Amino acid sequence: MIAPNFRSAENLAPSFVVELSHFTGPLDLLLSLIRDEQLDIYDIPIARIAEQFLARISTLGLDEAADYLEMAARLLRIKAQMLLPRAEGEDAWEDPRAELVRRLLEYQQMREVVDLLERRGEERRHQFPRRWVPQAADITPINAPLSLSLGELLAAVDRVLRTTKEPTLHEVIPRALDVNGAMVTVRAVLAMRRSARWFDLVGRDAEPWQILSVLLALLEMAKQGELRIAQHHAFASVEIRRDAVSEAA
Amino acid sequence: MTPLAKLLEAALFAAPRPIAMVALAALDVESSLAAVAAALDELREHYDVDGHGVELVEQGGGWQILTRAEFAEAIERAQVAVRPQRLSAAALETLAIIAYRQPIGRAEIEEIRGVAVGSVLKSLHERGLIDIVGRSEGIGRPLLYGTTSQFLEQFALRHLEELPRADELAIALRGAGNTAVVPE
Amino acid sequence: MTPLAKLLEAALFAAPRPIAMVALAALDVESSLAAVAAALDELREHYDVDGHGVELVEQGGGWQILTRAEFAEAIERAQVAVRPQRLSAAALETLAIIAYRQPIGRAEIEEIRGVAVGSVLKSLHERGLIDIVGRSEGIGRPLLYGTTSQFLEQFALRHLEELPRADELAIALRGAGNTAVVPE
Repeated sequence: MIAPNFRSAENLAPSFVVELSHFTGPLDLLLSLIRDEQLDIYDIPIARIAEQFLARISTLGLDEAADYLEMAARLLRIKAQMLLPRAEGEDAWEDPRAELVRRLLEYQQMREVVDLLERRGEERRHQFPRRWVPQAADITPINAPLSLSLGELLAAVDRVLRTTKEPTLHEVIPRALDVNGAMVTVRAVLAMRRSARWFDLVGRDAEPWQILSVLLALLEMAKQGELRIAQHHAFASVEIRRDAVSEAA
Repeated sequence: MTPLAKLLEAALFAAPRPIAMVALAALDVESSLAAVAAALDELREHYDVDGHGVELVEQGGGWQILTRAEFAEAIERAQVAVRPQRLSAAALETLAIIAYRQPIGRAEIEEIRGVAVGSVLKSLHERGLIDIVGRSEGIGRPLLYGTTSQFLEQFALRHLEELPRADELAIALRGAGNTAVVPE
Repeated sequence: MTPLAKLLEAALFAAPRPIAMVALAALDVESSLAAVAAALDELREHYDVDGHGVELVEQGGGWQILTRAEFAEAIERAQVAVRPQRLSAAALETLAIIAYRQPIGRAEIEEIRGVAVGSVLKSLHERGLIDIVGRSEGIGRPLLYGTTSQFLEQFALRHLEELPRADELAIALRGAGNTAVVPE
């Protein structure tokens, strides 16, 4: 079973599929596991919880998200530390889980504030302020204090960067396109299969120059009648076929 | 209504954001702060007793007239005004941490939340809910963030002290397992 | 007031512009145009008889609640008295460019911003945020601008190197994934 999110259980789809946004982070997921299992946060069975954490992030497809992996590694490290023989004199022993417990408690406290903010914010969303406001006269005494924060200045920098086409702002790594090479690849794929899709030709982690090369190759080959490009409906993946005519020829 | 209450009403109707007490007092140099407070009470009572579509509230560091919640749906349905978008859970978490720990740097927020918060900070900043309030003295002198008056306004808070103190927050975590988590 | 009059008051308060009669009627499907007209009369009379700081007026093809003219002057005076100076977006952007690119000439700023910046430069100079720091070696030896010590004071910075660096800005203002580069 998927743990209901603390906040929006009613939004949960009944299916096993859970969006990444369902948990706000590894601590959220960890707390949800602890609650599901009705565990005492001060005495977490770390081996079991580490195992469940790993299983869950793999189910949720979060096992490539750095934040979750870091937590998984942390849990495994604590698990290993728990297995170390304790030194003589128990009082010298520090529970390897202590730091995790502290963080969970802190996170927990913050979630309480989130609940409060969410409640109040939702109430406030039901009240509208005045929208029509008379045009204020633009006369401000020059000796009035200047209201200007660092945040405003930085926001202005951001606006400038976003709206400017400043050639010196971009670092261009020259990389020649390889259209001929891409044409060879496309021909090779179409020699084996009658049709292919875009991602058969371009790896999902392709560099921009590779993508451009394949694109130009396809356009060139289509122009020369070597292949046909079709998209059967909007946003469908593009189908690339050997051209029947050139094939017959 | 008294002339001062009328003047305050006129001013509050002309402002999209809360007006601070001192600014309200500046409307009429003859009136004391006490007189302004009394006139605000008069206005609030008038709205409540007479049955108006709006009410007077104190929040966000000042006074503001808002429509009553019961009319929100009709107003939105008729597309007279739109409600602001809800914040994501990630944004709320980040905001909660900043509200309690301000001034606070990015690294410290990430330590508490356990995830990167760069883009969330940007969107909170764009919505005017947080601002950069300075730089830490620490290594690299990181930027420090704090909440704004708009934050108070959007969450109907009069001031930050209205949030429960850290020690007032229930840490109902010790003991029985099923009390370990936030109440639903 | 009747429930319909209250609803109309709330909607008129929250609306950014005058609302036409038909749009007002859309607020409550149960109510006829005649009922809406009666409720508007009720609201107008309430404002007039009870002595309010606002009034209901029909203008610009619709209905609107406006501050009574007799209070407008006092409100404006008070607003001016407490209003802190704010820089316009154009001034802020120009200041940002000068801060990160100084010393910089007017032509270069205009090239980046795509508009003339003469008057903006003048007002930034009047406010003491920028100053002329030299002349370029280029044709016509144009004036070069830079920020002042008052600029640093405004942001509580000790020296210019404390302005966020390019990589910090990327983190503070953009999503972690973006890699915007601030001009050196």
